[in-house]
Amino acid sequence: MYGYNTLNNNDKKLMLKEIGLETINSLFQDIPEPIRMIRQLNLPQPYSEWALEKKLVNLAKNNIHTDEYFCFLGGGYYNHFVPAVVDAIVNRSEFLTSYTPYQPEMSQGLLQALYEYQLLMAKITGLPIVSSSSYDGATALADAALMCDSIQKENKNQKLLVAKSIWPQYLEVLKTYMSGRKIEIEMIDYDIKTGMLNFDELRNQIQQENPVGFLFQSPNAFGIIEDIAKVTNICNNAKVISVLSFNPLTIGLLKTPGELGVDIVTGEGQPLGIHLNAGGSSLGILSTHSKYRQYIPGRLIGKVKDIKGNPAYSLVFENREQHVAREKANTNICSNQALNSIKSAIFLSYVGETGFRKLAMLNYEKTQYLMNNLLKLKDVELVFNGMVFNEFVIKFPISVKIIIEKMLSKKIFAGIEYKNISEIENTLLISVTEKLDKGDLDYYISSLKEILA
Amino acid sequence: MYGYNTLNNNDKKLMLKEIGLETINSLFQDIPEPIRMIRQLNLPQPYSEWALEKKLVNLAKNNIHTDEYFCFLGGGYYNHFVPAVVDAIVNRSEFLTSYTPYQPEMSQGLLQALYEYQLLMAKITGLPIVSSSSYDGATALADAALMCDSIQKENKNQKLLVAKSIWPQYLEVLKTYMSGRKIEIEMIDYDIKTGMLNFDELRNQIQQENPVGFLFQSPNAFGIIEDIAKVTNICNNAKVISVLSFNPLTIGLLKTPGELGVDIVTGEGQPLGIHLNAGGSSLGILSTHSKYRQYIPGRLIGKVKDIKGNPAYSLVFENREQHVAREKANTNICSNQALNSIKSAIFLSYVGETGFRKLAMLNYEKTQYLMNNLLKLKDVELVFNGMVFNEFVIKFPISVKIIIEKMLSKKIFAGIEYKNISEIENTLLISVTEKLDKGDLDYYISSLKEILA
Amino acid sequence: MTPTILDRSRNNVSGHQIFDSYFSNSQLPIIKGIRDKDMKLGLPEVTEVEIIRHYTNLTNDAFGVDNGTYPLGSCTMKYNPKRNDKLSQLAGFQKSHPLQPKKTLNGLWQFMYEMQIYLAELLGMDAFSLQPAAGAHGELAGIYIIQKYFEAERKEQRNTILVADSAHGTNPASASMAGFECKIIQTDKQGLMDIEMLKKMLDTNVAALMLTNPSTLGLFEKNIIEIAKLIHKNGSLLYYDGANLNAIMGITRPGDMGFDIAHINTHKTLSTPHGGGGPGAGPVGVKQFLRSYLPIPIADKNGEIYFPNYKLPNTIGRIKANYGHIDVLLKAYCYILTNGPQGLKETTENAVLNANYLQIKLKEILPPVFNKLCMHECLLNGDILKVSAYTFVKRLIDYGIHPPTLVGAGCVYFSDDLGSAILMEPTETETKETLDEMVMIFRQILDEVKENEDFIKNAPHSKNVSQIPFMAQEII
Amino acid sequence: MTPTILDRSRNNVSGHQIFDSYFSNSQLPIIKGIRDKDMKLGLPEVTEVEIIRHYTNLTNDAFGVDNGTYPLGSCTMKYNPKRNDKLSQLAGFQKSHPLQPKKTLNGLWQFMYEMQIYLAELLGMDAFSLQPAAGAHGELAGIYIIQKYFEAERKEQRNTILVADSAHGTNPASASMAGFECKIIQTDKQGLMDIEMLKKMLDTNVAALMLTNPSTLGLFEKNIIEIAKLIHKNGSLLYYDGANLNAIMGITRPGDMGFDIAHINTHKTLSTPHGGGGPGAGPVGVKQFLRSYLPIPIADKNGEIYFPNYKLPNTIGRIKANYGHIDVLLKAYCYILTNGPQGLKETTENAVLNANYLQIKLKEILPPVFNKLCMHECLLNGDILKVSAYTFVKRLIDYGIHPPTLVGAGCVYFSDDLGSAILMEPTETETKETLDEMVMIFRQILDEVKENEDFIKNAPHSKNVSQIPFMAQEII
Ligand SMILES: Cc1ncc(COP(=O)(O)O)c(C=O)c1O
Ligand SMILES: Cc1ncc(COP(=O)(O)O)c(C=O)c1O
Repeated sequence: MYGYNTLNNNDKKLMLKEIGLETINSLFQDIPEPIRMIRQLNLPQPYSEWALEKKLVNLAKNNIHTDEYFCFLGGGYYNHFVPAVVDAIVNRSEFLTSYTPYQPEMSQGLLQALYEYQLLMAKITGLPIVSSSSYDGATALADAALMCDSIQKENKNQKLLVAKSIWPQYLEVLKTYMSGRKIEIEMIDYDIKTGMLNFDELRNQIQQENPVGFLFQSPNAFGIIEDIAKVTNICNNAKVISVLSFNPLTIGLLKTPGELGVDIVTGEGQPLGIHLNAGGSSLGILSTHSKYRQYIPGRLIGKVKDIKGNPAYSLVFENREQHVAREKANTNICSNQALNSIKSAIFLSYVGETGFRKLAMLNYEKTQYLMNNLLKLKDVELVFNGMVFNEFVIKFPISVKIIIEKMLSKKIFAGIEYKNISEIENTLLISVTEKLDKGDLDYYISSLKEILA
Repeated sequence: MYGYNTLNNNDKKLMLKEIGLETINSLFQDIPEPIRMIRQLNLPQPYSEWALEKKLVNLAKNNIHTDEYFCFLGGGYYNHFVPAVVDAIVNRSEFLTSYTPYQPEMSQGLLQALYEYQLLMAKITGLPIVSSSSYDGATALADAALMCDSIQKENKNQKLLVAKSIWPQYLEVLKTYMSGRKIEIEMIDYDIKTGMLNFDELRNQIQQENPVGFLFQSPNAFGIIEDIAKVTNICNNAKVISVLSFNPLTIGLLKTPGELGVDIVTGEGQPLGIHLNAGGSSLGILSTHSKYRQYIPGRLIGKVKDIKGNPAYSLVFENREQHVAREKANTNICSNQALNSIKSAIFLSYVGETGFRKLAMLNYEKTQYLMNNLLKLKDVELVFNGMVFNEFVIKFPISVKIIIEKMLSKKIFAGIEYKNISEIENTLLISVTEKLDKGDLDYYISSLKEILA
Repeated sequence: MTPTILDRSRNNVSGHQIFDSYFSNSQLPIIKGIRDKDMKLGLPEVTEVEIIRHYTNLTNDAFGVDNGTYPLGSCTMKYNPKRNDKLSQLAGFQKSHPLQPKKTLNGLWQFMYEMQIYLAELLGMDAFSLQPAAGAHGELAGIYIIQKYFEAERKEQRNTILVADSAHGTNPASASMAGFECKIIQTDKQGLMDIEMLKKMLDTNVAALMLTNPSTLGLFEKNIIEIAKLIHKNGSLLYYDGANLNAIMGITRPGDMGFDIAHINTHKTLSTPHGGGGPGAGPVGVKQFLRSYLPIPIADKNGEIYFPNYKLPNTIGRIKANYGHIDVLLKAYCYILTNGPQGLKETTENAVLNANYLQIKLKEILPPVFNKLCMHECLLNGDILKVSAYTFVKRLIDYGIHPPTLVGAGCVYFSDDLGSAILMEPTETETKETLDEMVMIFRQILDEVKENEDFIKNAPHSKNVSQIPFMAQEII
Repeated sequence: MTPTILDRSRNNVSGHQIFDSYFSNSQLPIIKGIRDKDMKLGLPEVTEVEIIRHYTNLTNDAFGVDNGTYPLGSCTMKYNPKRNDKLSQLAGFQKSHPLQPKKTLNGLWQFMYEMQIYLAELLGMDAFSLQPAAGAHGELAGIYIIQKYFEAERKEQRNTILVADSAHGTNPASASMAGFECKIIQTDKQGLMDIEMLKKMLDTNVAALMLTNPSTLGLFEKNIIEIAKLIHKNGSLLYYDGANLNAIMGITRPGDMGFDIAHINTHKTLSTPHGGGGPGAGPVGVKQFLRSYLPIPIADKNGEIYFPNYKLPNTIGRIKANYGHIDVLLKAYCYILTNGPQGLKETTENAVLNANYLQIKLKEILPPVFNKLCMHECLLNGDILKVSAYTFVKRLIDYGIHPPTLVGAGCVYFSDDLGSAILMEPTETETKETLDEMVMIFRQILDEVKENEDFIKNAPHSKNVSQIPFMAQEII
């Protein structure tokens, strides 16, 4: 008798009798003999609850986690704090164990939570339409690229301009997604001094290629904050759709991308109250103008009227989606990151207007502190002189692999190695979050000093 | 502005105005100047959420816990598994953040859960009345002793007979509790061969002392299962109230104490789904005959009728309690272990009739396996030959302190040292739970062998 | 009535996964008292999903602070921060065994040591024990300390404990539980302890006076300095019931008022959740001259080493097993650390502000019993309501507000002339908006009474059961 | 409508505790695009207790498997074991960063490796990637594999993907998202794929056929062996949509049926909670000849060392960042381990038994569309109801049962002649009692229709909102 199965033998007997069968096996009479399994599945025999716990605890022990080592890793995923209120709410089973709210009367609370996500995230993106939701920052960017293709395909070449300075992983995902529709990708280089986009190249390529859109990232893969207004200006002039991938936390300090003229804003929602979980599950943010609403993939929650004329929440605009439009749908997304989008909404409510600014400031200030102090060390140099938010790229006189290794022995995840920034070698992307206090930052500095000595 | 305070400055101003005051300070005008604090409390400055987490994580790291070392410690607290369903339910805030259900209409669900605790626990004690609840196994025993005193004080001497073989901590608590009412405690020795009660002494003392009650424990502090029927027989004949302290898990295998004639059953509920938490909070079980109901301390939940005549749950028999009876109350208990009693009820529902038996059997069998294999080692001997359930006392040829220390270096909590069993030295109480698998038990055996070699 | 979990039982199903492939030889051992295979206990057999649905369903017919306003007087139902719950569940604490070798529990001793110090500072005492399991248990420990002190130090026989008539039931119950005779001091017209009466009752039999300040009437005993002097002059001790500490944090301290012994209910002032009745925790603190009487062990420090100290020469012994409610105390510790000194003081200020605001705003419907400022809770007079206070407040349930404390419906006792008094404690975690809303609802109920008295008399109407009469008789 | 969290915003309050005493110099930096101090975003300002109450309140107007029966066809709303949730939150996983040095994530690689193997065995495939974020994402990965395979290996241009008309919407959407042309194959009278039509459509343009078996009509495509032969003979590939795997675990496997590529929705068959829409996970598996096409990285093993393998020569590249939904996949892993081979098989048996029992018991009210045994879900005909199926099932809400899947209310698409079909999937975690109760409720609603048709047409009556019309227009 196994716990997750609720029928006892007596139940089974009675039920089979009702159905008019003798054996459980005869329920499967439609399955042809040749493809029936004649052996048991070759899987581990069942674990008791405590044996399972032991197994998982031991697996978990074989990872070193960010409460054990000082974490200076970023690259799109950050060791930010996750308020306890977030977990407390999303662990409530009414949300956790429910399906997509296809029955709105039964799910007003869930729909409202998702609607509030859209509301709050729209404040951050500066654009009114927010989907609920894309899988992660990378697929959100790819979703946006497909949107560009759908929106522009009449007038433009099936080409996409993409900044070289987006996360390498994002570029890989983009390439996979574009491969299907045979959309060509052209890369736009960065300025080797500032780390910002090479605007001349951007202007030229836009003219030459007449692409469906331009995709870029800010802060970019080197941590550098781009001049977004300048980008959108160039794009607007050429009627090229501008697509930004951003870190939502930067909006604690910076103007919203919408304000600065971006057409489609995408990003990774992990910094907003979502645990690292080795990189997933996280949250793909996707947001755009009202005019592009029919092109946006994923769920949209809106207000409708019930039969008494009172407002109610519901899934809306479903004719864009696969379950209605089928092969004509914009994308195939069905299950999404609902619970994680609720996490980010709770996070944003929790920090609120002032806390959001404070949090961004703390990240900025701590990053400046670390950066400035590292630059005092002999032979340690910044690779780029653009402005940064919470991470920056450093160049070392010696092998960065050795540095990472030695820092590791001091319980420090020192940063992410860049294999390939133009011709420059031994570069490290170092990230900071609010969780690192002054003592931790000083420990990083003194440890590095020791290693370099 | 601090998170747990909900008033902003504007609110405060408006509210003060309504009250007719100028300053917050004037709210405290009744507090005489000389006793006003003129300095700030000397407490740490506030921690941010992440700094708090770091602080607590670091404190926790300074403990070695039972997922890190193999735990063979018992002595009344056992490293049993806690089903995940238990935590999932008791973390739901409707239960967690509520007060004692003084408003039954608003708390039927909570009252029912507590009522079910009483129902299920009564199955285990074999007695119909279960209080909800005493603080822990030790105070439950002391509560029972006070009950004996109240019930019997007309006919008996203000004396209590107590088995020497109860947990040392329980005896200490008992002494403290009895000191107030000047109830004298006389100890009943154990048989040095079997580890069971010395029945002759018990019979004699009962005759001589005419005590209000006899308190004993089974399995006792040496892990030995007592002949309960024999005890209750002796007590009944002398009209002495028999009070047992038991491990509820043993009832998976054994007859209920109620059946065997015990008058008041007490015990520690920790083995039933409650985490160790370094020994608290846990659960004091207290159960008795219907005839003693008016003497039982603590909450009782029962069924009453609402004004429409329908059944409803409510606190009942409140006239026994301090908030009604005041100085005439049986005891002063008010806050109790409500949530922990619900944990044990969920635990019992979870394991159910068959699982409860299986669990007890597993504990028994694993204990036998370890015991039998240890006895094969040279010079390792049992101290007593009585029957055991999940722990037993071993005698070593060498210092038990050294053994404990060496086992510790092998990541084993080897057991609990007994300082004082008659004249015998170097004894160790070794406990086993279902969580230890054969490999763990064999590791204990081989480690000990190595140390003794 | 919802079926009980026993009603849901079915044969041969179960929620568990209890087995070990190596140990499957389930032959019953031969022990005296063994239960035969066919002797059933009558435990339910249900599957996991049934358990989860059953209890989820039950929680949905319950009400906590997370669900709404809970102004239950004397109970300090403030918000229970989630981070405290979470951090109290760290494996290093949750999964450690109390009888592990001492050196494997360094984090535990350090935490306990710091907590003792913080509480001592907060209450103005010199030493603390974390062992008591609840407020009443702290009282009991305190009473035993008093008893032992007169025995061991003063070699006197003092058998009387004085308590105020407005004292919480646990005060007299604690005293008599420890064998003391309990004498009651009246409240005067102003709601304060009758000092003249106190003077008269002081004799060499009086071991101690137990007092909560502010009192259960929500008023500060402003004569406390004089009271303390009288008590001490009489050679007696002064015990502080700390249940109302939420009214004075950072403003004044029991130690400074002259109290010799004090407990604190962490599940009130320090925000640990009350769990539908418990577990809470009731640490007990003393002035230096009583330190050696504390229950053992207390956490101590030697250089950088923390350890459990069992060597208190006059100790009353243990009051419970092990070290106290560690899981609960951790939450209280987190609460202190996240607030800091200023935050705790603001907590108190806002709690008192909220109570006074509520008192003022309700005064037309429910005039205050004592016409003056209150502390963290206000005592209101239900006499001018057209229906009994008991039924009036039941109607609050329909509006999603927990009724306040009344005689017989809450943990407080009032003398006869306060039979229709209502004790409301909003706490600092209610917003002005929720208070205003509550006031509005009171008004509305008053209107409803006018329109349809019977309807209100039979409230609540929105729950699974109807009104349950006061002290209803049990049925079987 | 309940106020939104924005409606609850007040000035100068907040729930957070965000500060660092050392870094308090909050002068805005000089960056292009800096947001001035007075430029507000419009985020709410609310305190912690308000947040908790707001969202607790919202959860109480939602419905999950823990609240009751949820027979939403095609969604496999089975019980989500709590231990899996708990163990997926262990710090070693929850708090590890994806870009840590590889050797600091040994537990991760080992878990992934074992999970890949278990899934491969369960589905009869040879290799698995855990990267896809959901079922549809697994499909997409599969389609890219197909595309790349024809490009890289077969050097052919094949632009057509065939799907059944009863296929889930994601199937055609995935195909066209990747640039394929999508062609639809009809269902025959018996509810099976029209093989004659399939034969006609097979040409050298056909890259693959996507199929779910059992189909979304709850029927097993018993001609699957022949279908596979036809497909392979045509040089095409066969893709398995694993959403209905709950019907066949341990009984048969897609790999054995002849499928070349398959995904599995862990949030259906493997019990990971669906979270009101996600996150789920959709691992994709392939036969050996396609292993080198899988998205990178996959977990691999070298002797005793586990590591992420990026060296798949034909890889389609990444399909998302990092390694997949680790938190979700851990729950699925726990599910496999607690069930074991026999438990998984029983799961399937009971799921199918429950569905057939329901089909039989409901047959007078709702006759099955295809008059034969069903698999894990049953497709019933709502034509003989006096009211539309849409309104009929709304009444279930009042009885605390989640309505089943209908056209437009669920994730499944039916052709026009199935416009009033109802797809019910009870899953194995419903008891016979809950099924009987559900049948009784259906009967009762039928009676209610007779008595008061309008009442049923306007259901539900117990919720905060009234019935919401089919595909209601948005209002602003
Ligand atoms: C004034 C007062 N004293 C003592 C107590 C008893 O505390 P506990 O319930 O923690 O035992 C209470 C609790 O209601 C109280 O309000
Ligand atoms: C048959 C079928 N295929 C595919 C999917 C899509 O899976 P997901 O929602 O995980 O993307 C579903 C989900 O409803 C389904 O039922």
